[in-house]
Amino acid sequence: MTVKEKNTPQAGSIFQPTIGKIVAAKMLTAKEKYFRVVLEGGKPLGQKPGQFVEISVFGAGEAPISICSSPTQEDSFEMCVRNVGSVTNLMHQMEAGATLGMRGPYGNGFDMEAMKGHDVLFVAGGLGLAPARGVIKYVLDKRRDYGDVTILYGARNPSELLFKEDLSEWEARPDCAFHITVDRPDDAWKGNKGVITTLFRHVKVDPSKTYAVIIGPPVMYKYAILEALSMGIPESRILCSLERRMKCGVGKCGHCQIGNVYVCKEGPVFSYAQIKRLREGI
Amino acid sequence: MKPKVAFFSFTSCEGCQLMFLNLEDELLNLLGAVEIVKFREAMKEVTSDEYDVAFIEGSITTHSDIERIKSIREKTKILVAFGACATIGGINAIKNFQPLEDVRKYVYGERWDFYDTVPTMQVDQVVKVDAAIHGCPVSKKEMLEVITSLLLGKTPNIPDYPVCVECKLAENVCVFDKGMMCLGPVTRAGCGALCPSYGNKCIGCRGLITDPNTNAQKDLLEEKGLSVAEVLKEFRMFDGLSEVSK
Amino acid sequence: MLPKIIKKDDLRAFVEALLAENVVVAPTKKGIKYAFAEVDSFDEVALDYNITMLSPRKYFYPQNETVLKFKLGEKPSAEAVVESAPKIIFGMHPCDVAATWLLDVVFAEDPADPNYLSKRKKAVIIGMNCAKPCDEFSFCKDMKSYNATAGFDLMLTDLGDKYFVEVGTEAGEALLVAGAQASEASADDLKALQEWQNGKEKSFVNRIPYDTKFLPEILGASDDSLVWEAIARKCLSCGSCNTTCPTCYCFTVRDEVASNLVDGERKRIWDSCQLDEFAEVAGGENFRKARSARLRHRFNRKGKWLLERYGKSGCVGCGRCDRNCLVKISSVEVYTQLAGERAK
Amino acid sequence: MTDLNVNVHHLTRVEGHGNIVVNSKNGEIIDARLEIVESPRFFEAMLKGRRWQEVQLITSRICGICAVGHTCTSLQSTEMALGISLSEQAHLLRKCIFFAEQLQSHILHTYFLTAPDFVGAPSVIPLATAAPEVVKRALRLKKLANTICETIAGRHVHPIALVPGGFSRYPSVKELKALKETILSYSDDIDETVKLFATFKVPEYYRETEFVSLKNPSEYAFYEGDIYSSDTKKGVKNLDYKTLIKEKMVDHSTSKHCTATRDSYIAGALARFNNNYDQLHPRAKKAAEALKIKPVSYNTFMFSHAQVVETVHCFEEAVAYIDRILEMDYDVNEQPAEPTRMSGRGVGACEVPRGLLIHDYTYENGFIKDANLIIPTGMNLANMDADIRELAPKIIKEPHDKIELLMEMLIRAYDPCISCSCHLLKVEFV
Ligand SMILES: Cc1cc2nc3c(=O)[nH]c(=O)nc-3n(C[C@H](O)[C@H](O)[C@H](O)COP(=O)(O)OP(=O)(O)OC[C@H]3O[C@@H](n4cnc5c(N)ncnc54)[C@H](O)[C@@H]3O)c2cc1C
Ligand code: SF4
Ligand code: SF4
Ligand code: SF4
Repeated sequence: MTVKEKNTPQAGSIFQPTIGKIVAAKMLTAKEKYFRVVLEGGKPLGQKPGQFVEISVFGAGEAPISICSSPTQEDSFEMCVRNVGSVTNLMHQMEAGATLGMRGPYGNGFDMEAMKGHDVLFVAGGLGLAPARGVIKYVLDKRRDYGDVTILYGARNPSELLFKEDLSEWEARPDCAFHITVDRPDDAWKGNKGVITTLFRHVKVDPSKTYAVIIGPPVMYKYAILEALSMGIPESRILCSLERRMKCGVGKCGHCQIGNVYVCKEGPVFSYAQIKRLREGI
Repeated sequence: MKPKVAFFSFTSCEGCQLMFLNLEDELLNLLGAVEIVKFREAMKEVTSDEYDVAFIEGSITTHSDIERIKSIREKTKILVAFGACATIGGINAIKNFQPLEDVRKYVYGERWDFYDTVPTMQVDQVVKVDAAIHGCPVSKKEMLEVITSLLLGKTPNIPDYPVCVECKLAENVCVFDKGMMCLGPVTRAGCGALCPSYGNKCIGCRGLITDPNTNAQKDLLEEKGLSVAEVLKEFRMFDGLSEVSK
Repeated sequence: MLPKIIKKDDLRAFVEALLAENVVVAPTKKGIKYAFAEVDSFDEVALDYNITMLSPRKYFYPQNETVLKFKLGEKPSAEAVVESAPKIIFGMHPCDVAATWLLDVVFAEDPADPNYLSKRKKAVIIGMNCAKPCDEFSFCKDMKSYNATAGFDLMLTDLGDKYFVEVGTEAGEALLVAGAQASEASADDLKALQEWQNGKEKSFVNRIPYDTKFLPEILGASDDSLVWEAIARKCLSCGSCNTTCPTCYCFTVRDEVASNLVDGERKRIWDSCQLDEFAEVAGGENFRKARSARLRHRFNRKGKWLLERYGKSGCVGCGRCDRNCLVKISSVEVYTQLAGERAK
Repeated sequence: MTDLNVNVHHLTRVEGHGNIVVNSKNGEIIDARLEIVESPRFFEAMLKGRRWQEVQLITSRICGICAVGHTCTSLQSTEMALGISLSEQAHLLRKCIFFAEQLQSHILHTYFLTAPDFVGAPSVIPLATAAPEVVKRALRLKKLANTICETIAGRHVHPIALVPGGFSRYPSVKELKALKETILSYSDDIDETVKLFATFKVPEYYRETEFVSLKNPSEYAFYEGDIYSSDTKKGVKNLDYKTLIKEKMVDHSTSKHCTATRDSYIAGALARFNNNYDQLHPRAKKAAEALKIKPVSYNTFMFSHAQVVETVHCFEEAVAYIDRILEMDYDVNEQPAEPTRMSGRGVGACEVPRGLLIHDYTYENGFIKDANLIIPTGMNLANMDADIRELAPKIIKEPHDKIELLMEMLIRAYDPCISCSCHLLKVEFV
């Protein structure tokens, strides 16, 4: 008597990447490189702002990377990658024409519907601008759907500023307020100096109709959230995108777990109201 | 251009070089991917005096070793410490715990001063090391991981967790359960827990993990009946140069 | 489905009939311990084993599993690997059955993981009820997993001269029909089972001094407990508690490239939240650098979070974590102390 | 006439570090010797104070090529000192893994280190493209030897399961049966190896000398026997090795020279072949015939041919020993035998690939008090020097590079393992 094969689950491994082609690549700073990727057959990625992809460099592994373009740009998506290890190092050696593997988009992303009609205050620190940029671009592309837009951006020093063309564009736009700061200015720097929280004094928001979108290195959250709270923005409208180690992106590998949530699935975007409850949130 | 690879041997048993030759299934592929320009134990010809990668086996134990390793460092782009002798001093560091003069006299008698020796050093105590392949001897798998990584230009995946992890994955009977001692809980994995898999204790040949709880490990060994001196001796078999052996 | 009876003497014939056409894994002796392994004959089966070093999760979720094969080069390509083969798992104890049930839920959560599910779905589980706790480390009664209510295809209970067979699924029933001299269980047999069960209730004791349904609440209030610091001083961070746990499912992923520098495989390998690197991200930030935070994470996961998320306990009380902890960090003690602290 | 200065610095394709020096003036050799420049390693000092269970872990690290040999010799010494007697199955498995080490080392030496000389290649690497099937065969056979070691003791370089009193893990019957099948499937490669070496032209050379090896009435000795000299035609017991073998210091070497009855002797494959020819497996005797080597051979260049003969012998014996184990009442769960005393002296003597190896330990309360090691290459050093002095005048008229090649071939023939000879022992000045 042989065991009857029971139904096999639908194929479709969670590990199967699709192949994408890099159509543009350039260094933004000494450590960050920009990529524009087109999927096979030119399919749109169909992401929500704030989602990420798992990039595969075969032989080195996978790395979760935020999508830094807006879904309104359908023919391709963009990433900004810092060189820190195996996968990212090999990515840095890739130029236009190279192919890489991709899974996703993953994560919850920002609820752009809920944010409609509200003012938005963006607070981006360092590489946090990469995920933030996708949301900013989306809001600016759908400008009429949202209220006042304020962008605060901080970097350690002027040479680490990302997306300089976008920065000048935002600066020039009449329909959004833009403030920038560096911790350690060089001689040519004329703008604000100091950590990002020093920018808050330039900002006036109406807390009753504002969403704060905060993305940056772990240390930044605590202080930026405090500022937002002191402005009177309710906890449920302070949104953060968290970074955790991730090996699968789909809520199985356990690495990104905080309490009973998986950052890759229920996040990476959380409101402060949610984070507060998770002890290791920030 | 194929990368130029050279092998050098210092104070060692040359077992790690033999492990390279023991890559019987992979050797021909590797010889196709790299140009071996110097390998004294296996070849007479020396085709280049500049290397992309130099594999260094053995510890530094004499004044002339120090000069030689420095000159190799100048000639190579990447220097790989190859095996426990090179990465952590290994067996050779046992002699450091006795006065060197006594050691020389015990072994060479009246002619002791004829033999140059300095306290055993691991390679990175003398020159910069770019990558390390652990183990006494190195494991084939890790050797391949490092070599293929160097060829692909990526950082090799070297575990930084204890041997116990691999030992449990192999479903071995823990040697503590058999009344023996084991250094697995503080020793870097990557060997597949080979020694416990063959019924023996982990002797710590791959060196310590980055953040070992050595106090807990010492307590554990003492609780199982070793004296403080014997606990130290366990660590000093291979890890004589590390903090925990002091 | 109606329960059946297999006579003691017929068990050999039953297992041999299974062996004739199937891959059968069963508890076997390994040195001074036990391990599930593929068997070729009934004699290799250690029927009276207490507990295996690893649970049979290794058959659904192998320690080291290839999930992708790829080729490097100008045009890299990659194809996911989902492999499974039918198997009979003979002799699983109720705690391992319960643990498997949790894993079933975890891996089925959207997006479902076919690497696990395909292997799981092709396996038939023949359980073996236990009359007494494995040893002093078991706390399955506290975790309410010492009796299996579901999650098996067949469950055997040793009633002395015969096995009482609960039938959990049709697949299980089919095996019985084809391979065993099984008869219908009579009213007497049911009574005998009830008596056996009464005896079992007595031989299993509670070790945690409160109902573990309060465990999530107790853990929820214990984030700042001193217990975490105290056990952290002893903890080796060796990961043995996780790697031997039947419900742990965290993994890491590694790429390996062959010496021809063209062919490669992506592997998923069991990981442990007690290891230093587990929660480290680029830039050196480690969200659980302190051993105490890692331990708190483990106990919360086992006693609270998985239950909240999946509706099934992350701990089945098999005691493998405590049994394998070289420095005697004990779940039972931790849970007891946490409650004691609160009482103060 | 030009003066000649041959100085082969850091001799290649040998294990360890040595230099050959030949100087002549007006056609007269004024100096010819082998210098050993390997860094001293002080093993005897490292062993002092070590617990009986871990001694073999350290001594294995004397030499990666003869790791099994060092481990077993070390265990023999410990077991003799502490009165531990092996079970029959442990004994047979120890012998079996010895065959694998001979195989591994002889294949490495003959194919990788000496064959290039015979075909005029600088190393085995160009042969990988010129004669890939030969190199692949060598790799296959090397792998076979490693597979045997892995099955029996976990690995070849620093074996794991070899412990005092037996094995920390025994291979299962299933593994042993599979191993036997694997070994048998390489039979053709063994024949091809003999054929290949039969085509090599060996330089003419003759110098009478003494041969020292183990000798055992019941078998071609590797693992145990008396220490036998071809001069005295007598054997001495392990404990009495000093009555036959003397050691002395020389200026040009960090390794000590050994003598027995005369100024120098040969240990290793050639000595074993000459002393124990009668006990070779019939297939090995046939190989000897094909290779045109007969006892007593005084041609040092014949070393590698003797190794090929032994390769055939070990191949056959490995299978025979596995059969013997499979036929006996074999217990995979057997535990290592325990010591019956904690103090005493023991001497282990084995034939490792390069020749006779002696470990001499004195234990006190389970810890080493005194250790003495005599390593095969050390035994051959005096004979190497003598051979250099004998050969140099005969070839002095040859071109410089020919002299260099012949000198290197001569030394390489011995398969010297210089790293392990450089431990040196306590010197007794007589
Ligand atoms: C949701 C999310 C979005 C991200 N977006 C971006 C982005 O837009 N641009 C960008 O440059 N980086 C981003 N990161 C970080 C990026 O994933 C890591 O830098 C990358 O995984 C490192 O991989 P590696 O192979 O290059 O480094 P490795 O060689 O693997 O390791 C280098 C360092 O990275 C850490 N690390 C390893 N794996 C991970 C992981 N899976 N997640 C986080 N850290 C890890 C290691 O602890 C180590 O400190 C994001 C991370 C997350 C979780
Ligand atoms: S690390 Fe061990 S095997 Fe390698 S050379 Fe040193 S002693 Fe030999
Ligand atoms: S045998 Fe050693 S390595 Fe294995 S689990 Fe036990 S302590 Fe850890
Ligand atoms: S088994 Fe014990 S020592 Fe090891 S990580 Fe778990 S709690 Fe710590």
